[in-house]
Amino acid sequence: MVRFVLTRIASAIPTLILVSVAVFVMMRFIPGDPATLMLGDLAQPGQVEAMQHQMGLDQPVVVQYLIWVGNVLTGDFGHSIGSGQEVLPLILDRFAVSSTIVFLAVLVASAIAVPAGMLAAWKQDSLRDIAVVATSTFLLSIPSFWLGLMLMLIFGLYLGWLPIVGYVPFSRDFAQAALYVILPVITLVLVESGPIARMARASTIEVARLEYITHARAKGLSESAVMWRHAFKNAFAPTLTLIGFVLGSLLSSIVVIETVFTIPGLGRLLVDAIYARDYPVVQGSMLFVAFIYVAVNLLVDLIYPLLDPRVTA
Amino acid sequence: MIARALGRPGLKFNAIFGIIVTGTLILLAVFGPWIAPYDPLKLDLPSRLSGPSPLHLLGADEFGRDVLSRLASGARTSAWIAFATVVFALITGTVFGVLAGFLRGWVDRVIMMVNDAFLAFPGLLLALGLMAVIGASREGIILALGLAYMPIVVRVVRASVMSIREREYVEASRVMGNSEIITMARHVLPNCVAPIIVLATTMFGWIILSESALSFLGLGVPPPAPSWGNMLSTARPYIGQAPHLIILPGLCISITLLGINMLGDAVRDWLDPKM
Amino acid sequence: MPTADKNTMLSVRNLSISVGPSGKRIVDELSFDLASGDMLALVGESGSGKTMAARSILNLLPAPLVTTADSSIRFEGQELIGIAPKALRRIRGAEIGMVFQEPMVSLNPAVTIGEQMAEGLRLHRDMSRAEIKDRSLAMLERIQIRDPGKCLAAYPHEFSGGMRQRIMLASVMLLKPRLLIADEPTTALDTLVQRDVLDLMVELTRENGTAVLLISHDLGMVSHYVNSVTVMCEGKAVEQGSSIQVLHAPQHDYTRRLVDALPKRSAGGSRKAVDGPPLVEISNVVIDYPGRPRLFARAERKRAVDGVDLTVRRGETLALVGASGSGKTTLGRAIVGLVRPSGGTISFLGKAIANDRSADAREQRRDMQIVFQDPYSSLDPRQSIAEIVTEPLKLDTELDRKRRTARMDEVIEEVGLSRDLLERFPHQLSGGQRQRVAIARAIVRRPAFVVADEPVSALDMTVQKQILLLIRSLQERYGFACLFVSHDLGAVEQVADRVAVMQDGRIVEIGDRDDVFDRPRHAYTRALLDAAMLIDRRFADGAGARKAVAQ
Amino acid sequence: QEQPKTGGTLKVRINADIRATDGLNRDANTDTVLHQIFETLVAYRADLTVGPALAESWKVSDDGKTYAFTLRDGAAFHNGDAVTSADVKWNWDRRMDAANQWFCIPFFDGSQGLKVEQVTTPDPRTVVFTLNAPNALFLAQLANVQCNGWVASPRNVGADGKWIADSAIGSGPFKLKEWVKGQYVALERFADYKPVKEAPSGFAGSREAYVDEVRFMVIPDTAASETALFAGELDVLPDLESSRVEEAKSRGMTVLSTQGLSWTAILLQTKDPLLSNVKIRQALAHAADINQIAAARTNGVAAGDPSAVAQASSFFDGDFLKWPEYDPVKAKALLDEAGYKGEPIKIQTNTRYQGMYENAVLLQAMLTAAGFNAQLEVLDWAAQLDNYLAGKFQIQSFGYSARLDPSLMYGVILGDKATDPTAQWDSKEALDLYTKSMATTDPGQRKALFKQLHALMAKDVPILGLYYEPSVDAVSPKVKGYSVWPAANPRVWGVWKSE
Ligand SMILES: Nc1ncnc2c1ncn2[C@@H]1O[C@H](COP(=O)(O)OP(=O)(O)OP(=O)(O)O)[C@@H](O)[C@H]1O
Ligand SMILES: Nc1ncnc2c1ncn2[C@@H]1O[C@H](COP(=O)(O)OP(=O)(O)OP(=O)(O)O)[C@@H](O)[C@H]1O
Ligand SMILES: [Mg+2]
Ligand SMILES: [Mg+2]
Ligand code: NI
Repeated sequence: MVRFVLTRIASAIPTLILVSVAVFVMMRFIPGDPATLMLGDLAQPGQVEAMQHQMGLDQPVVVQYLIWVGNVLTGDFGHSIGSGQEVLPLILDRFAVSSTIVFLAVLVASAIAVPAGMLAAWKQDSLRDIAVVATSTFLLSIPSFWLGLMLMLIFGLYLGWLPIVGYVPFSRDFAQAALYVILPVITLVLVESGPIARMARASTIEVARLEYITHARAKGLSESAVMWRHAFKNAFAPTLTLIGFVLGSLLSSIVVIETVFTIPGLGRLLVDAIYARDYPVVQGSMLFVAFIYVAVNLLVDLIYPLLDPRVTA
Repeated sequence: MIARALGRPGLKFNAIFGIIVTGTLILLAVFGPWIAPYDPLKLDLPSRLSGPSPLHLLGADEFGRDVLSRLASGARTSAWIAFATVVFALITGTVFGVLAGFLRGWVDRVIMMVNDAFLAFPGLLLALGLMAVIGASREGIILALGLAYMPIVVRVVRASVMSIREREYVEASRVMGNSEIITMARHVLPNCVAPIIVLATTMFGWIILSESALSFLGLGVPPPAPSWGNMLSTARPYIGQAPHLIILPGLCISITLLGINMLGDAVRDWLDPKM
Repeated sequence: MPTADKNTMLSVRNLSISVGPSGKRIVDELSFDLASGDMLALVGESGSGKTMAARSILNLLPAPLVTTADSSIRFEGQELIGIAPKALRRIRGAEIGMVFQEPMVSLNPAVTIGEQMAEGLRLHRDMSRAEIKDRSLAMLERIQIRDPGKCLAAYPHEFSGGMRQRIMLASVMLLKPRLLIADEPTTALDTLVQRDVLDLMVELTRENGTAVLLISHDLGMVSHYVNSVTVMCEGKAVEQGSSIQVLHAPQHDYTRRLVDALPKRSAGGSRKAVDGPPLVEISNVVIDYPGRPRLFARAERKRAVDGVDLTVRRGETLALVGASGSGKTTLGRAIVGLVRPSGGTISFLGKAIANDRSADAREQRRDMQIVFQDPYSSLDPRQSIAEIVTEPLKLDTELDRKRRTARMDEVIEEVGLSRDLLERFPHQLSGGQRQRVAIARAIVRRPAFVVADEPVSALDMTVQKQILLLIRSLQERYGFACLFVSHDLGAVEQVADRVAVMQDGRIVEIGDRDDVFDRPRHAYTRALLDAAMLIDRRFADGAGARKAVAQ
Repeated sequence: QEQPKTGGTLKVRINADIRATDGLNRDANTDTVLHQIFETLVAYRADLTVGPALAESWKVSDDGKTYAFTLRDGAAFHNGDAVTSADVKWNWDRRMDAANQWFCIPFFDGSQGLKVEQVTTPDPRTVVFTLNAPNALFLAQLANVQCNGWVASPRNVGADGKWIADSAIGSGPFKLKEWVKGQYVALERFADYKPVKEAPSGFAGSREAYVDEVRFMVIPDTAASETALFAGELDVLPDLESSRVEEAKSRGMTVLSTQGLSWTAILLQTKDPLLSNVKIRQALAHAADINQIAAARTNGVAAGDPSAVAQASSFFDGDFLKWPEYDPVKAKALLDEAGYKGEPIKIQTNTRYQGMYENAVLLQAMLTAAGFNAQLEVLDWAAQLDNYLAGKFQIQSFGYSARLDPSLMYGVILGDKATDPTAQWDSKEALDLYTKSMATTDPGQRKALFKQLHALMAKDVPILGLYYEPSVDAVSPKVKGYSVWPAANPRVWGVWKSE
């Protein structure tokens, strides 16, 4: 077990190196730099160069990269060019926000969509099934930001039930925090339930065709016992992979929702940093996102054998 | 599926709906410019933000440009981008997926390492970077989205190649004396086609979504050329004043996706030997 | 038509099963009775509806299949068709136990054996945890599972097919049901284990007065264990009666064909014409499978073949028999180059070929072919039969399209396939036809050597016989050599010139067919043969069978 | 007129978090927030003249070379320390230290003419600046909003000589309460604030505050911030898009607007082979209907203004509107004359600033109508800025930051393109006029100089001025006493909330 985890982490190192190099090169490739942006049309002759020198941007890219990697290895991710904040605490701060929303959303979406998909599959072509299939296909077809805007319009603006912008950490005021995350979480839940329900349904149909399900019935088990005790684990295994994928990709694509609802999350941090050419923040958060992606995959791989003992971790 | 409840016979409901929607999309993409009443870029400042009227059937946008014409022209943009991206991602993804899955060993390891790096790399930054390097253009988006979706294709193809290469008919081909390349081309690839086609239809929908999300963040199709996504994003400030500007492109995206998803379902059922 | 008497437990009347309410009939007006403590066999060709008839008793028909309105299934006086779900669940498992045809897929891969065994007991019998565990352990011991304690905590994939089949049986019999339905319960087992399992079943029947409905294609086994037989053909019961009666004096045409198809030793014994030069020489071959990577320990390699020496001469048939998992398939695959030996040499026509992947070696390998154990999975589902059969010919650049077609036609005819199958795809053929396509593909280039891995195990008697005859006749015509891998001694007896017996990766005995069958030297060979004799020989010898029934 | 009352919290939108509290690392949001906490010696009034702030009065010597400022009576820092002339000098020296990279150093070190030779502190309430020569812009530069040349307590700096992170001890009407990064900056009323006598105007005059707390909310998304305003979660939304005025009004918001100082212009690369031809530039000027663009973009709030002198400026009069009139036919004729054969002309723009984008779209349509082959090239803002700094463009849709004096604006566009690629207008004659306009302190003379400059520009067409971005703010109806001014930075003093 320990060995497995260690080798998996070790095998992720080249991936992380590749990502960091790509980010570094790409950021330096894109026209515009932080010094220019900071001074804008107010720049006096020579000031941009002076600032670039101060930021160390006049050195060769390879040297810049090596310095950065050296610092990262000692745990120093540098300081944001824009705000001067330390990058790592900044990232962790923002990640706490994004992950709260993403995990909450994925949890709720799974809790709703997995049973819905399985119940639908259990009685294929029943009214229940049609309802689930139609709903999930429909949800699958709505752009998340559009849905977010519409929800915001209805519940925030017209009905005035929920706050629209901002975020309160759960650690500060639980009730307030809950109010603020409702809309973004609901948006994500609606958008992500579609694929999860469909996956749960498809894999349950696959499993329901198998002989051991019939065999469980032949033992005299009730339908619900057959479903939960025999079908669930087997059907949930592929769904888990999808949920892991959703989790991993959401952490990098949540920026759209964060934009709509003005949530100070990791996605916004990254995008704003890209626009502001805040190199240390971009590099740090990209590395972090890649790391999280690897970690989520590892987690899925570790849980998988519990569901399907044929697969050893 | 739904049709089964609605009482067959004939084609299933989802297939019919999917074909109609996709057909309309293709027609719009091909004949859009002839159908549209105006040039989608023509300004008409007096009509700015006006709702549906005889002059502008579906209203006009913040520059008084005809929304109907822009939607039609946007269909072409969206469809072309989605199509080109799917083709790009499929071809590159299949090549790498087959190589990795069939040859295994270090080829597999290297491809999968790069692939994982791609997967872990937010597509957004990729899009921004490429756009900055290539210049804001459709080609940039196609490349960016293509590179973002390629790793998924690589994974799916590799997985099915790996399961197929263990089948006995592949071994039979080897015993017959066929070289690895012939075995791959004649026995492995054709049997991966089903999952790839299913993935392609699903991806088509994802890409339309991603393009609109990119445009929403200001990284998509460079204006003034309309795409549904950038129409949505530029219309955002007018959500209260001219709701049709935001509802119409949103509806176009949703209906198209619904059609494509249903078509995808139909294709899946059709390719599934057990149904 | 049988009539129900007082101690009838199961009484099936006019059972008809159709695809959908008005579709084609899979089972047509089937009627039979079964008394407690009795055994009834359903026999018949593949696809005749045996399994579906059995499933309908527990109301477990797969989706589009339904029983027709006038069917009736009475169990201890209670009508089972249209019974309320709750009452049905009380009967399932507790009163009627069922063992399914495919042991590989009948156990839930995600649930431990212990849990799957305990489930029924917990549901139907009022027992404490400890009691349940004790009972399970005792049962596992009886079916000869080594280390039953460990077995309870293990998952199905950790067992071989034969073991899984026994575990299935155990989990059903654990509840001591009044009626046991066993669908081909021994297909994955070698003769030795097969006998043990059936003996156990009989024993339980005696102990508990359980009635058994046995489904099998193996007439030898049926004749040995079962009192009454119903023969099915295309959904209809074509003949019913006591097993002795039916099998020894078949009335119906179809039954007669079935019985005639039983393998018998070809007259004349081993052919002497096979003393040619060695074609394939195997010396001291060792084959290891890399084990699963373990979490803490290093991967345990699994030795499948352990130092085998073997020679196959031109034109002869060497049969390789032995227990399931003894390494037969592995050896065959190694010869054609699909598995790399980790030691020893394999030479073909005097040239060492193992571990050689060069184009040269490929060229040479074209002269030897393999017919896989499972023909279905060895045929590309996307190729038509014509494409499959002509594909090997494409490697011959000298052959143009016309000559290829001519060659194909020839081979198709030789294996007895009709020409209108050529445009079909593998899934549109029956098992026997697929097997013949696989053989056609193997011989289309006229190879010098063919490995035939269990070419008949999946087939019913009539088809089996055709295939065996085909191999024999092709061999006479082309003189190719054949390594015939099988666990079916009857089939071996019919086609082999020489026989090699494998046990745990080693060859324990090798010799002329008659020598091995009549004068076995190794204890394992003797045990194998004894077990087979018990079943097959007694049937061949009518008096023995009658004696067995009388007991 | 309602009586001001104290109390309550005012929520004001900023579209990005502030960068720092030291005034060196700055942007527009940072300026806005910090100017509520800190005070410059002098500050702009709403009419763009310079008025008192931390200094209640000042005296200029007859030779125009020394300025003696008297600090406001009772001025104190938020930590209770009195503000002394020594603090002023300390701040000045710190700012002028090259190591701190204050971007306004060139305004005062002689590199652009003006040089502060000496700062002395004869008594605690008097500070004297000595210049190398009389200069019209000295006070204006001291008041420069973007320079953040305010006076902070020396306690903001630690023993290591570095600004203590997030420290903000100023002398303004509000003190920093809490800065939750990425979310909001909260200020609270400084109870001991003693305002000057002069009535509030712009950043100058009395800064008496009424609300207890001000929260600058970081809301990057425009649509979200409007929604928040309409839903009552926000009180002040500065910089409302002009096109959104109707909508805001219809929802009961108070919309305030005034002429602005940010010049919105189309940059023309006069070194480009095509655009170096003055006929083509003139054709461009004839093809663009700047009044229509201004009307469409600002909803009629601002009129077209092709000159570097803003309508809000006291120097402005009708002469500054003289410009090649809108005449597509003439444009076509000029094009033919110049031998234009439909070579493509790229207009660079970005979607970060909606105004720049919309101007580009409108211009493209007009140019196309006049026979140009104009194409849009939409870039990332940072990339466009890079091109601006390097002079890499044919046409660029651009907007200048607010310059509070016409000389400053001319200073930006004038220059030698060989050494300064950001210069748009490379003309010896114009440069001389510009230099004169700075050395002259008499307003009448300066105005005449500006007129000459503009006449030259109308002939040369080195840049196509469109209009000055008006300041349009929307406030919730509960907010009273709020006003807008040309410099656009919101002020939260003098504001109270009703009910
Ligand atoms: N789900 C189904 N839908 C339609 N037809 C089916 C289905 N399942 C089985 N059949 C058909 O029913 C017939 C009887 O099948 P059944 O499994 O009972 O045969 P069997 O006698 O058990 O054969 P075998 O010896 O091969 O097990 C076959 O022709 C089969 O093709
Ligand atoms: N791919 C594999 N990986 C690991 N072990 C394997 C693999 N294939 C076979 N084995 C093991 O090797 C041994 C020999 O298997 P083989 O398939 O040769 O048996 P067999 O004699 O053909 O049996 P059967 O009669 O059941 O077909 C068995 O113990 C089996 O579990
Ligand atoms: Mg069967
Ligand atoms: Mg085998
Ligand atoms: Ni058999």
